[in-house]
Amino acid sequence: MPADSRPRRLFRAALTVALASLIAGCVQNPNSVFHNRTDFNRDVGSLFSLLIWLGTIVFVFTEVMLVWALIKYRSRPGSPRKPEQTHGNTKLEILWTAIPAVVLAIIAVPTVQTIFKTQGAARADALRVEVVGHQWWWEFRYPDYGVVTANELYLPLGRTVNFALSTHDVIHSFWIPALGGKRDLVNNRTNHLWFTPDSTTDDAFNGYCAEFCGISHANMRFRAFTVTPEQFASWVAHQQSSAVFHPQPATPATTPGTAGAAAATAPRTPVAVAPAPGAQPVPPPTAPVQAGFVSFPADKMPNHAIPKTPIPPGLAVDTTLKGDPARGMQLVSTGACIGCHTVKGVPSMVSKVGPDLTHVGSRLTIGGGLFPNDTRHLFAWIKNARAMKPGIQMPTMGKGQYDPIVKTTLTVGYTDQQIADVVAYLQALK
Amino acid sequence: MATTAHAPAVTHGHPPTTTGLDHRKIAIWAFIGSECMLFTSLISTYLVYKGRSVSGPFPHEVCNPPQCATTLKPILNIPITSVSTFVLLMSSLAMVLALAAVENKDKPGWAGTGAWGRALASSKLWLLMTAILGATFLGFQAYEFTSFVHEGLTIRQNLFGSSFFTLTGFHGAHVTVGVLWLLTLLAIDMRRGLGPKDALIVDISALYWHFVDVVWIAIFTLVYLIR
Amino acid sequence: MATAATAPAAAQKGYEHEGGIWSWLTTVDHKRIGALYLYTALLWFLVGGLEALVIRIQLQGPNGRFVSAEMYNQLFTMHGTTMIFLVIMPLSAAFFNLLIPLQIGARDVAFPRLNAFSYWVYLFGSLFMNASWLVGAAPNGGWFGYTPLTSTFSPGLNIDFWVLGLQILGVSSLAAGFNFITTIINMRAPGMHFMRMPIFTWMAFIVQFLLVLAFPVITIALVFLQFDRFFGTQFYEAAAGADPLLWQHLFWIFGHPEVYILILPAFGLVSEVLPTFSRKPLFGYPVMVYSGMLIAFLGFGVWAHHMFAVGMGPIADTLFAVTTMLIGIPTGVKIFNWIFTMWGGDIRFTTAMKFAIALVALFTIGGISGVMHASPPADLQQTDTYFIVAHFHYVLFGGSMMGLLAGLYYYFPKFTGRMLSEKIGTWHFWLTFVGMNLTFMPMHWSGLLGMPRRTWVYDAGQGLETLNLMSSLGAYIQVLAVLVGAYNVLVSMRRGVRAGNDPWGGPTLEWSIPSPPPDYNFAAIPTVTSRYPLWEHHAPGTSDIPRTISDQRVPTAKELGIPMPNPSIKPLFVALFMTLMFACMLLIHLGKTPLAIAGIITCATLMTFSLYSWLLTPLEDEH
Amino acid sequence: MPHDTHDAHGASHSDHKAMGEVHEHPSWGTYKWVALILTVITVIEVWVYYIPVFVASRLFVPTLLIMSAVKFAIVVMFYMHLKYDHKLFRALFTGPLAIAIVTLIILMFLFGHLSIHAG
Ligand code: HEA
Ligand code: HEA
Ligand code: CUA
Ligand SMILES: [Cu+2]
Repeated sequence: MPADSRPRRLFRAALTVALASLIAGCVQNPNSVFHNRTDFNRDVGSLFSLLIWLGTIVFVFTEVMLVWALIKYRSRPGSPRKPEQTHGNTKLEILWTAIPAVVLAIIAVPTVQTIFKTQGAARADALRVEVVGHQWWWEFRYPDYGVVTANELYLPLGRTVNFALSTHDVIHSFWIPALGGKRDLVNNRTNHLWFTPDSTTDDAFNGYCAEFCGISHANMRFRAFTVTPEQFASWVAHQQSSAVFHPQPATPATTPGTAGAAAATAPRTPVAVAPAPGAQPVPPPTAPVQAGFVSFPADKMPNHAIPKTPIPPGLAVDTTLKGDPARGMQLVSTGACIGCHTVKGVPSMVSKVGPDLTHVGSRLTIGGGLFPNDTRHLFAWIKNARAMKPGIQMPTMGKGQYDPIVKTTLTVGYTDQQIADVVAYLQALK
Repeated sequence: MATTAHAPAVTHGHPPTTTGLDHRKIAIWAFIGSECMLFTSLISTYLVYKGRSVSGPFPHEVCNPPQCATTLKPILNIPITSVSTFVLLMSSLAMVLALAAVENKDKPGWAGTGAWGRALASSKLWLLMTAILGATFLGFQAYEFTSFVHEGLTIRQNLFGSSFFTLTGFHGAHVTVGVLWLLTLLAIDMRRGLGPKDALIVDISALYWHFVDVVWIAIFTLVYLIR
Repeated sequence: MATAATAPAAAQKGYEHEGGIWSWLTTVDHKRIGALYLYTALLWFLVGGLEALVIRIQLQGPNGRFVSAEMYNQLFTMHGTTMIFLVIMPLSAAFFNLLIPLQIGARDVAFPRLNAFSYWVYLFGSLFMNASWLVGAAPNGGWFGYTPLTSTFSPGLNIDFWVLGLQILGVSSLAAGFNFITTIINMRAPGMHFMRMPIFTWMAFIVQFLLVLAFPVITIALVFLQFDRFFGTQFYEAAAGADPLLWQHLFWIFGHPEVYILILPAFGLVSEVLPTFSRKPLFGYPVMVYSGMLIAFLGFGVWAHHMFAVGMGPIADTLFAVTTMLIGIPTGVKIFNWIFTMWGGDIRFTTAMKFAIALVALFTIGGISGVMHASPPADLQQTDTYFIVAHFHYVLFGGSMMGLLAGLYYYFPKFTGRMLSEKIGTWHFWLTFVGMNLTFMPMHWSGLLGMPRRTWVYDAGQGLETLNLMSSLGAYIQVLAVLVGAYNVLVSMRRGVRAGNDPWGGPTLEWSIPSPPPDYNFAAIPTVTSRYPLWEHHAPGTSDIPRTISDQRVPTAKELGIPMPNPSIKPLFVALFMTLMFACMLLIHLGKTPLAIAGIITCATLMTFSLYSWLLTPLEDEH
Repeated sequence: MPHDTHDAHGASHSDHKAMGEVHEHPSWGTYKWVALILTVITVIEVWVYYIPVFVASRLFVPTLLIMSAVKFAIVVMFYMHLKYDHKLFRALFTGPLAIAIVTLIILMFLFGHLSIHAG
């Protein structure tokens, strides 16, 4: 039956080509594991290409032999009804025990070398970052600087970063495909992972939770930003400062979208990806204390780093409302928010249950990297976070909203205007 | 076909087993092999968690305030457990004697004719003895468990409590099944008498019983004696 | 020389099983139990496949909203659990049941009633597990249920169903394991020493040891989890100092042998199919046997390769990497021996043969990606991504499933007395083959391009759209394939061509007796003098036995004076009460502890009672 | 033990030669010695437990393990008459036991209760 072999042959050929072009093709991809931007990924990458090449050779060899046998020895009219009854061949069998053994040895040696290299101690001068996993967001602490932030990681270019990974609740796994990883965050253990972003420019990378950790496991993402050491220093200084908003008369804000160098220094309004018609970003009422680099410039965010999760249908967002940050601050610092969040400088806001909000306005994403940090999404988030991200602790706040966890419709809660106030305040927390 | 030609006779009755052994005996040994893995998992867990409990009581260590609310003594009672270990070992002796008595039922006087000889030849006596010793062991275990609970060690108390009670509880459950099994055999013995043709079923229960005993030998050392 | 002695060879027409539901409920006949396993497992395959289908619909495009996140988690958990515990294992069990006694020339298994018990436990356990859908609380912790997510952090009934369900199913596998070990050791026909045993029986034999040694470990791990959930023990309670890696180690000490439990029966089936349709004996039989043993043995020493990301340290990583790679060697030997079985043969591409060849081709792919995972630094970039999903579907679908489908086409005539249609079978094969590859091949890329597994959604613009669309299209093709296959089974069961004793010209004893075999299998127990007794009489792959059906009746056991075990309902009752006993535990979490205790005690009493009544009833009448 | 089911086809069972024989079980004489040894070892075990110097020494754990292994072995060999029984049973028991022990030891290493010290 020749019909049997042709598709198989085509299939095989396609596979070979595909496999061979794997590395080349994959590097184009934003989250590919084949990016050579850290020492870690270079080590893994060279091991990986060895694996892929040897794997491809073994694959092609085996399948060619198989298909060859199928074609050559297919039953044809006149072929013997009783072919020669061979029972085995010791020499051949030794051969195909030995060859795979050799192939495996070729794999094993660099494997072991790389194990010991990548798991050795990190350089003493490495930047220490403590990663704490929470259902379903990331807490990042820079113990050397006293900085605590969430879901956005800033890494200085060229400096080794040594992560100390631990978890607050269940097991998570820390993974930035294009930079390195992954390592699990395991209870009662502190795991380590280090790499040096030495071959990249300032850029934004997607990070994921890679161990199933409950209902919103898929929604536990983060961003890593590689920035110059100077920018990093500036960012750290800014993060160390207390909340920058104090209820004072509003000062005129810079217009959003200031491009170029200005964007890096001036306060910045995050760019909404697809703003609702008529959406007006609320101008930040105060200027940040820290001049200079305070966050990765939004307009340099590559497309793949901008989250595109849709807002659930039926969650109405009114971005035309103009919020008053002072009123917002009142609401936040006396309302339910104090149960979970910290805002440095606001005495009532010291809880560590949720992400630290001190500089939330300077972040580019919210909700565990799930949504862009713009008015529309922030509004929706405050109104009904549980509808936007299943299973989370952050309660539904909007009056009349349906809370999918408690399974009731709220009769009390924030009005749209109040939500706009809260949003204005949060956005002011640059 | 060659053989259809001279139409072989139908094989009547049960064909002999390949090895000449009884199915049940092979099955019980396979079962015992499997039980090795079961108890290994339990023992491993106990050992893995040794020294990891964050609060007392502890097996061998004294715990003083402030680690513990009050001073806690080491909780394992070695003298008592040594006695119960001895009891279980002796039950194994009784068990082999029960099997010997059943196997030799058809040879009156095989063990001698004196009172001791007659006693040795009584399968009922040794089955009962084994069951009683097993039950005694269980009694000791019940005592141990209750006194631990009084001293504040429950299965919920700490990792030691959880892994200790589960391990020894599983062993105790095996002893319980063994005692029921022995009593069943005893009942059969009373009703119709066990003879050499029943040696196999007694042998099987004996293998189970001894296995439960060797598990305890391991537990006694690994849990009670080694600190 | 084989004594393939039966009543006149082609006489099966008059032979009918006694019918009626009751006869099925009480059956202790290994062939009927095998058929029950087969059909039940095929039904669960539809369910597990349906779950996969919904997964694929959800993932067809970015940010899908076809199902909710919670539903998605239940779906993949139940899909994995169903496919492994309710489909592949019982399908293998179906073949163990049907084939082991026939291949070794026995009249039944060693413990026929225990065999029935195994099936009933499986059936009730699978129903229990899936009853969770009805109360809207299907398990949602992934098929390996890592703690503490499944202990402290999952308050609902979901994980309870999973824990208890797996406990129940474990009993079934263990009971079957002891039964088949005994059967194979002790019921081989005269002359069939171990090195003459058919290769499927060999692989089945090895698998039984894996079962009885691996299942106790997960049983204990589950007991801990069950105690934590129901009685407040602390085994997995991080706050009490517990180490969640304990669960992972115990699970994978079971879990890796488990994957060989899933593949070796398929290897065995393929090793039967390839020789018949190549008209050549299996190449290197002894090496095939030893490699099977070696795979199984090494399989106990590689478990932590599922845990390279947990931070075990370089020494442990090295140890487990090396042992894992070693397994590639005996497996490779198998692959090459299969190819050389065909080499120089006279290959007939029947449907069974096509599926068997597909196993050789596709398992190799999965095996090679397995070796890639075995390198820990590289695995850090692979683990918990779709690259792993690709690996295990290639070995599980491309390996186990393909092998079992080969076995289905090859042995269906033996089960039912009728042939599956080759024409529909060809469609079934090609749709499966194309659909399968289209589904799982792109997953290699989605994984390496950064798609974590077990994610309800992926975002747009990550370069994953096309790949996922391909996977989903592949799944839709597989739906067609499954429908075609199901149609084939349903139609052929009634209207298929009647099979003679030996429709394919097979070499081993099972082909010497009528299809379906009479309840006593062999009128005279054959004496075996070689590995391929039937091929001493006819050229390999041909059959001397006419396919025509004579009207001659196959005599009954009674007429022949062969003692047969009595049917018994007791195994079913014991299984039922045992399942109910476990089910009663759920009441504890519904706040009805006294009721639960009462229920458990009642069921335990009834179970013990039924068990005694079973054990004290002789298997057969006095004769 | 009755072995009325002797292999009728012994000739063809080359790998089962000498199987299925009736094995002499040990007798009361052996049993009582075994019991005595078990008791004595148990007494020694408990005794050394109460010698603080010994407990503190590096020999304590190995000694206890060896004593326990000896007890284990003689119960299995004599009371479970594995020494006298079919070699099949030996395989059925020692194989799983070996896997179990190796698994336990690996677990001890993995959880840091045992470690390899260079030199
Ligand atoms: C049928 C089941 C089955 C089988 C047979 C295998 C076989 C193998 N598996 Fe797989 N595996 C699974 C089912 C299976 N696996 C499942 C279900 C998971 C995921 C569990 C989960 O996380 O949900 C998994 C996960 C898994 C992992 C963990 C990955 C991770 O989570 O990070 C690893 C790591 O080493 C691995 C390795 C292997 C290896 C080396 C083999 C080897 O046995 C393969 C050997 C075969 C070959 C190598 C091919 C043939 C050989 C030749 C042609 C010779 C020449 C070859 C060479 C020289 C390389 N598997
Ligand atoms: C042998 C085992 C086996 C088999 C055969 C399959 C078969 C399939 N599997 Fe897999 N799968 C697993 C074992 C298996 N799987 C395991 C162990 C996991 C891991 C789970 C976990 O992470 O915990 C997994 C996970 C898994 C995932 C990853 C989910 C995730 O990580 O988020 C996906 C995604 O596409 C997937 C898809 C499929 C598909 C499309 C098929 C197809 O081949 C299915 C084809 C079948 C059909 C399409 C059925 C057709 C149905 C009908 C015709 C219905 C008609 C019936 C009625 C009306 C009753 N599976
Ligand atoms: Cu956190 Cu998945
Ligand atoms: Cu594995």
